[in-house]
Amino acid sequence: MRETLLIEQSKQGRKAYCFPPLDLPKGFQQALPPLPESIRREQPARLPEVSELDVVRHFTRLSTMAHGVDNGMYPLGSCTMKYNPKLSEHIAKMDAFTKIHPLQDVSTTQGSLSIMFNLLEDLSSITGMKWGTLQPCAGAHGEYTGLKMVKSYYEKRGETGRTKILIPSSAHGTNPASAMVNGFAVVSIGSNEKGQVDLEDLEAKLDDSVAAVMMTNPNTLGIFEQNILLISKMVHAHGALMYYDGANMNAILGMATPGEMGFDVVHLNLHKTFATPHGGGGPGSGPVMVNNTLRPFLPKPDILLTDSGYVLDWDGEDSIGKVSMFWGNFLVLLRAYVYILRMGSEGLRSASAHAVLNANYVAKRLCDVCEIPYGEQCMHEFVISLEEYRQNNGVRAQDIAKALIDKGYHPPTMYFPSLVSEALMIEPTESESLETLDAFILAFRSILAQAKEDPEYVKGAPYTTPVGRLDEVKAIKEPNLRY
Amino acid sequence: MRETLLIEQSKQGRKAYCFPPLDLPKGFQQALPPLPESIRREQPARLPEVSELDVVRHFTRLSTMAHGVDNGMYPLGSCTMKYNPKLSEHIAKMDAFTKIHPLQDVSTTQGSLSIMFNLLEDLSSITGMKWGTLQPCAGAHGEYTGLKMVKSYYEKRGETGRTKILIPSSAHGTNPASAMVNGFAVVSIGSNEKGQVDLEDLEAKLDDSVAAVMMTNPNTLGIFEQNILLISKMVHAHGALMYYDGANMNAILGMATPGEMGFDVVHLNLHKTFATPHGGGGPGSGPVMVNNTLRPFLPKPDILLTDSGYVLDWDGEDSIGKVSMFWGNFLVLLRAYVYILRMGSEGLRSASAHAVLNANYVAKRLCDVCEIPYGEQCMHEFVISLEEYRQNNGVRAQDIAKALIDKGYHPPTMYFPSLVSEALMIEPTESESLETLDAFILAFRSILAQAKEDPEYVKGAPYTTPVGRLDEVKAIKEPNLRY
Amino acid sequence: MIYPYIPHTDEDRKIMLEAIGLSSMEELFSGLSEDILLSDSVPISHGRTEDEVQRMIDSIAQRNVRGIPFLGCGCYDHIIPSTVEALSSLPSFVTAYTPYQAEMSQGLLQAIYEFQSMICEITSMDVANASLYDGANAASEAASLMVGAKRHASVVLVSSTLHPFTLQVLQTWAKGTGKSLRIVKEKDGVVDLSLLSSLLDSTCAGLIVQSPNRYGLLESYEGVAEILHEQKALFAISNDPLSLAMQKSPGQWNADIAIGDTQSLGLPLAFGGPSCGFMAVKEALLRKLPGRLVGLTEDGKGRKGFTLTFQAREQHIKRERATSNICSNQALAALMTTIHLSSLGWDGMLEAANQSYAKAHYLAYHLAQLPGMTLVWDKPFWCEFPLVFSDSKRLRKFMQELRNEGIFAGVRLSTLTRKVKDELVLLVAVTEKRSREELELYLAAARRVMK
Amino acid sequence: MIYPYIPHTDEDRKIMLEAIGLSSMEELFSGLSEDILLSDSVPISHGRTEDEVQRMIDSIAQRNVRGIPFLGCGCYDHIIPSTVEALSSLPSFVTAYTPYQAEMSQGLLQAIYEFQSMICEITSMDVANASLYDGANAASEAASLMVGAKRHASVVLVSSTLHPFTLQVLQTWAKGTGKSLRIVKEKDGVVDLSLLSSLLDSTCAGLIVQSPNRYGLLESYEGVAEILHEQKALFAISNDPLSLAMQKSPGQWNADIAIGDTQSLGLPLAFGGPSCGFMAVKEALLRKLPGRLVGLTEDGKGRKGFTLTFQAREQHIKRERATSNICSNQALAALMTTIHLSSLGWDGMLEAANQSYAKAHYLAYHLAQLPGMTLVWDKPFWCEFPLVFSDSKRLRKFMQELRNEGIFAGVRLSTLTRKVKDELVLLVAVTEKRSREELELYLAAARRVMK
Repeated sequence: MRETLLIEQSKQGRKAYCFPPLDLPKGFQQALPPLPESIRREQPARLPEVSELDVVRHFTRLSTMAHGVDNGMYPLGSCTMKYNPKLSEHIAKMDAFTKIHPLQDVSTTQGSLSIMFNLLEDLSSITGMKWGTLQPCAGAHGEYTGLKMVKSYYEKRGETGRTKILIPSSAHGTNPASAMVNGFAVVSIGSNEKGQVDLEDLEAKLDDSVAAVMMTNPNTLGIFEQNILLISKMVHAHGALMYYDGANMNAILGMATPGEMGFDVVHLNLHKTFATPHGGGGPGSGPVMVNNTLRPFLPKPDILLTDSGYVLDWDGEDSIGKVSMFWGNFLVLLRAYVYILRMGSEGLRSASAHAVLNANYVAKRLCDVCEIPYGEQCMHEFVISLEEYRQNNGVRAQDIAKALIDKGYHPPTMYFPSLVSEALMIEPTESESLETLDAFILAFRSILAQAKEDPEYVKGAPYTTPVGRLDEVKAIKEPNLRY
Repeated sequence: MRETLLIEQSKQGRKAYCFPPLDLPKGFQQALPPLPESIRREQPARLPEVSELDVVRHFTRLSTMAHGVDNGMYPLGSCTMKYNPKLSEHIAKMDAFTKIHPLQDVSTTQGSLSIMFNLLEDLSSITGMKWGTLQPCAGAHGEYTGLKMVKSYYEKRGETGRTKILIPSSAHGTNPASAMVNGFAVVSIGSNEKGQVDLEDLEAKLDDSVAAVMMTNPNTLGIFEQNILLISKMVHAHGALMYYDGANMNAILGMATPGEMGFDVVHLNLHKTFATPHGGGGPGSGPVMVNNTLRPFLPKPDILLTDSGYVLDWDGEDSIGKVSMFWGNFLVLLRAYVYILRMGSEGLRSASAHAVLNANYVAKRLCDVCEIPYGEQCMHEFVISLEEYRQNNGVRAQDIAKALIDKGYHPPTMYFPSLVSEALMIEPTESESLETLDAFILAFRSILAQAKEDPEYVKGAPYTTPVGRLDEVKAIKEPNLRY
Repeated sequence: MIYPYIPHTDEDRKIMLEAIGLSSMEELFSGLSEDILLSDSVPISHGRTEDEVQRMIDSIAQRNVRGIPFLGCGCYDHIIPSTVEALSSLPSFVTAYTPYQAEMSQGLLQAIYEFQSMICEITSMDVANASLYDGANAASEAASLMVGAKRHASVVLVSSTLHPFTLQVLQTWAKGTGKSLRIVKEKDGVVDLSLLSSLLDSTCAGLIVQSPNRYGLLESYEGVAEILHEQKALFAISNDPLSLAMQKSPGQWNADIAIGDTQSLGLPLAFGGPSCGFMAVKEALLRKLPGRLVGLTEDGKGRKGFTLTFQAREQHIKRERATSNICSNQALAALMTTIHLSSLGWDGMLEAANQSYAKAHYLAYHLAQLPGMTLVWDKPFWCEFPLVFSDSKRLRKFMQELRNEGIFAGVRLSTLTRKVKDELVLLVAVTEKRSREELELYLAAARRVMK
Repeated sequence: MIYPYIPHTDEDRKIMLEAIGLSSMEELFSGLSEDILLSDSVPISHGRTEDEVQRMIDSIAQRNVRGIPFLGCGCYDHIIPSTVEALSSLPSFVTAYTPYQAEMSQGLLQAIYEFQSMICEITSMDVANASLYDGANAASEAASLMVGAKRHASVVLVSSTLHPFTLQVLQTWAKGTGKSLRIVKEKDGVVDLSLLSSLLDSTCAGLIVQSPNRYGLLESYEGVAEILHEQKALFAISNDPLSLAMQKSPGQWNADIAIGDTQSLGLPLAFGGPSCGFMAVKEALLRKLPGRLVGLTEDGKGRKGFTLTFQAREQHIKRERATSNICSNQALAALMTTIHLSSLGWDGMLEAANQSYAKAHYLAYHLAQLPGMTLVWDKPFWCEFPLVFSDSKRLRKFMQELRNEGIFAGVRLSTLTRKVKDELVLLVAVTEKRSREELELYLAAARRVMK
């Protein structure tokens, strides 16, 4: 099955949509001058001219060439592809939320403001932090915001020499990139044999040029940093701050908080941990939570509860200012709020417990056929190395991943973190049942077996998709990025 | 791809849904007696015990093994598979309509009643009839209702000898069946060489034992009965009534009305002509429209507009009574009303004109490769005969139909009407564009060509579906109708 | 000339007309004589854009007023999981026709097979069809089945406690066909089966009863099947299927036919429609079952697959020899019920039924304490009960006062029967969806009025 | 212990723990020391059922009040075809991640490719990315791009007529990074480009302007690109993309970077988010473009297919050497815009823009006749215009009176800038969605207050 571009289906004069006729007085319409020629556009843009049914069929067919959590297991490590509740989708379509303008008088938006206010309170409890902002639109945007606050904090203190961010080498790419866009230099910290932060290396690199240490805990190997309290103490002792990347928060909900671990600033990914849909890449939401120290630097406006209801507070001279156009991705916040209401305190804790249970179960069931470099005991995800398959059979991690597609599974995250060679990072999430996990394990093992018996077959996968593996070099050498 | 039964995925204790805990006073709960043992059920029913995600994936996957108008062209003759507007679906989900109880005081249901009242008025205009009912839930249900009124009409007049319904041999099976369930005898009328009612045969069979003549016009060959006025005159002259089966109403909207043709009672199929979705077999809606003669016999209650708004009128001693539980399939009526509002008078006329244009175009483009027994000039649909392919190549109409599946088209109606051998009945509807028709024609012609060159291949179709042709004999001999 | 949902451009029309050999759109209708062709457009309004229609509908919608419904009588406000709307809206389900082409409709067919199975499980019967229009039509189809199943039988016994509308639909069914209904009267609010033997004769094809009945009361059918079967008459029981989580099922009463409406299993109120009738029968009646049936079979390669089966029973094959004229059914509503039951499971179904029972009894118990209204019959009920008021002025005031609190207090039986004697009877339905607060709001208002 | 969305039964847990070699769920967290493990549950409420949540949300929703919005300032109430919500809700789109696995994501990738193409067409640029967070962040990404594209440049020129929030986001962007903004002041409500040459020096990476600007006024950029390019500085224009149906596009002004937000193309108001930032650039800047890019290529059999491409630019590969940290974008919102534009076509887009223009001018023309408020600047505008009131008491009364008619009259500029001098400026936005009746209602109320 293939679907042509809609523009290729275009036919002059065909229409999928009509507007009501303009019903202003004739005289006015005739008298109304056009835009001055100097600023007037004359050339049309090439957009499809098709029927409504063409539009419907086009996107319906495209949807059949996509795979989401609703279609099958999606064990994409570090992305937490859990089930996105239908209730949240229903609520996010309510007119009372979709048809509210962000600049209406706050007396008319108390509903939306109360959801934001209460969501922030819940996220505070969950992270063990005191304050926060919902403005950032994604995880990386949260990092940007959090580090910007760190920057402002030191500027305010006059400690302008704090120009470095220490980041474990296994960190997500957004961490160093976010540090960079905020004008920090990035210094990498090594890992020890347990896959955790190398304390000696950390100690060696900690000095008064360090602004913050940015960590994910559990880290990207799915391993909990057991020395975290010690690390926080070391970092704070050097006057630096602790930044928590919430990408892996789904491992510890209700079990532990970044606040108790000593972190000063935390970003969350509502589209991971709080079950809002990923939408094919977004919109997400990346709230940032902080303790008292950083509160003055939070973006504007803050939401306050006053005697006359919720208000937007624009005061706060130390605020870093706005980080997005309005108040954040409200409809994503709404979905996350619905999820938290559903789960409640015990439900969130249970979600993490079962996410960890699932990961450990799969790891255990795979550990005899592939290497798990840092041991199979993990938190909510784990990383395997297929190096032996590469060396013995010429089959790479990518080949195994592609073969999973033919079995109906979305592949795990490939080649990350880079300290594991031929890595696949598997995160089942708590949404998957024992039966689904067993079926996945069976499929995975059968592919590994086939990789030994018939490596060429595996290297040619996938076979069941509309296209096979694509020529990525050609995509760059002969770029075709638009019709 | 195959999906196991959900019951096979069941696991004791797994839950997709929870209710709020019962919060009545403890004392009351303890004192509340259970149902008497003599009427109490003890044995559970075997229902799936699965997670919410299991439910979501199960039905999402099942939907990928189904084909609707949104997926591709659906030229299923006599079923009018036109585009179902997304606007109608949106409106049919509004709480203001879905959360209204049928027995609320009419002062609180003026919105729904006004939609029904206005829809009836529009349908009156469209059919050229004066009065009507929206209670019937489907076309056959409309036939049942209309013929019941015919029966009551004659009983009221004391003409109890009118026990026959004359029906052309090409009629839909529901026509004779509906006559039968109302206690009528069915007499078949022959067709002439033009595929129209044989007037001599009709005249021969008309006498005072005939209650009504039931016709579809255009008839099931897609041919307009040109003698309709004469037929009406003949029938009325014998004191019998004219019944119009609205299955093919999509051919003549705004061009002609059953009323002007002399019909006394008309049923419509909102799910065909008025673009409400077929839903995999229903719910439909089959309003019945009548002239003054039959008005007293309409089902109860009627909707009247009074000075105090819309009311349900239960008077009318000659009424046949109720034909469905409440007022009809309201959400289907609502969708049809939205469609009529969108189209307006000219739009409906245009729909029919283009439905006829499309059918004639496809017929013209196919007539050199297959026989169109009654000539290629047709109304909104036409019937081809593949008899020559059966005789020359051993390929049957069903084989051609199945081969179309592999090309992404839903097959036309097969083996109907029975007076055409190896019949396929093709109804493109106005929704399809020239390009889609051309692609369909190309596919159809290529299959016919292949039927000559490689008949075995065509006889083995389809090849791209989850299952091939199924053993229907086994389905009956070893019935497996439930888990 | 651009109309919605029609893709043709001027150019297209030209090309197509040329291909056909015509020079104008009008010529397409040359088969229609001038005295048939309309000279003028039909008198309905001009077309409107989406935005205009949505605005118009929004304004009409405001004329529907919602309240907290304690209304039942065949249509109940139960909790529906969010999965039901979300999944039943998938376009391949919504925009498909009846799955005549099995190979490209396996998903739809499987969903129907699962529906059939669940109905069988709930009713304890052997085989169920793919749905009928609604509960009332299921009753008339049952009557047809009975009459068709027994030679020379033309009488169907029906309980006077059937839902009034079901009874009306049955009366319509019998009208003019030579078939007739014979009413089995009630006693103390339930069908009086002691009359059965005397009413039953060789002309009787069978009996149709209902529980919960028109008053919401539960009936017992001990020994009824035996009496009927002795006379070769069939026994049909109509139930609210959700009540079958608590009360004995048709199969357990040894009935031959189980009927009802699945509205209480996942369908919104929707002003009464679409709902979804069902029918399940004993295996012996399989070939007499009306409507569509899906079966499991195999393809040439031995792969399991679903298909419509036993189609020879149906009108499109059997025509005037068919025993039912049903063609379209309520497939999408049946799908909603299937999703609903898949989500609830038996535990959920039982919970919904139990909570409805408890809450209805809580309300009934407290209302029964008030002067001016009584629960006349000491019979078991499930989620709906009849309150008899001492005078109609009081009843009217009661309903109005509760209305002022945003509560729809119940349905007057006379609304259904149009009979003066039923004007003092208020039927109050309470589902698991009614919160404690709503119950207390009802009681508080009731106490104010009835003190 | 049953929690929503967790499928595990007691039995499952037992089997799984056994397999792992643990005896309790607690042991799964044995890696967390006691001083980290929470002793108590976190202080948020207990879980609620679907019905309870829906009720709670329904009641919260009532605290949002809707009116007829004449509000704009970056978020507009345009007509959206029904196809947009229906198709963007298809579950395979909604519940997918970024299409890293091209073979199983062709549909998603193709939709993004179509989005990129449409943005290029509308802006007359060469290449567009798969979306950014919003219009304001598109501006800061443009600033980053500029600074990254020119050695030793750290200053970005920005028009004082940028949307106040965009300016604030840019100020945040510059904060603490050694980069800075240099404001190009306005004159008569539009950017004063006569100042450009004097402000431009070798430290300047480029200029960002906006049209329609913060007042709704349209700006002219004749000759600006040439001045900038001479200094190797880049030129970025931010537009409401719908306005580009009428006014010259960034490509036509010879800009290097086109930015903006597609909210006006198919996205609901939604309290301001999600919307969807976009960026398109000249081909030369392709490798400096932030965000994701989809390209068309072939598989081993020569079949065309779509894939994410030029990923080497992105943070997950380039890490601290990346020029942007963006990872998640607004893909589903971009899909909505793609469906919207597919439905409207160019004619529809032009019609929406033209009608907005006409209706805004109709309202402006009649309001300008009234005492106490003026349209200060005689500059072309599109669908939004600034009314300056003579005193703030009058303005407040004006807004309140219109509110009483159900009308949200406009946005006070001071709401955005928090500046006293802007308190008398009311920004009024009129889209094609505002009916004639609504316009007359506005005018009638305005006449009553301002007479």
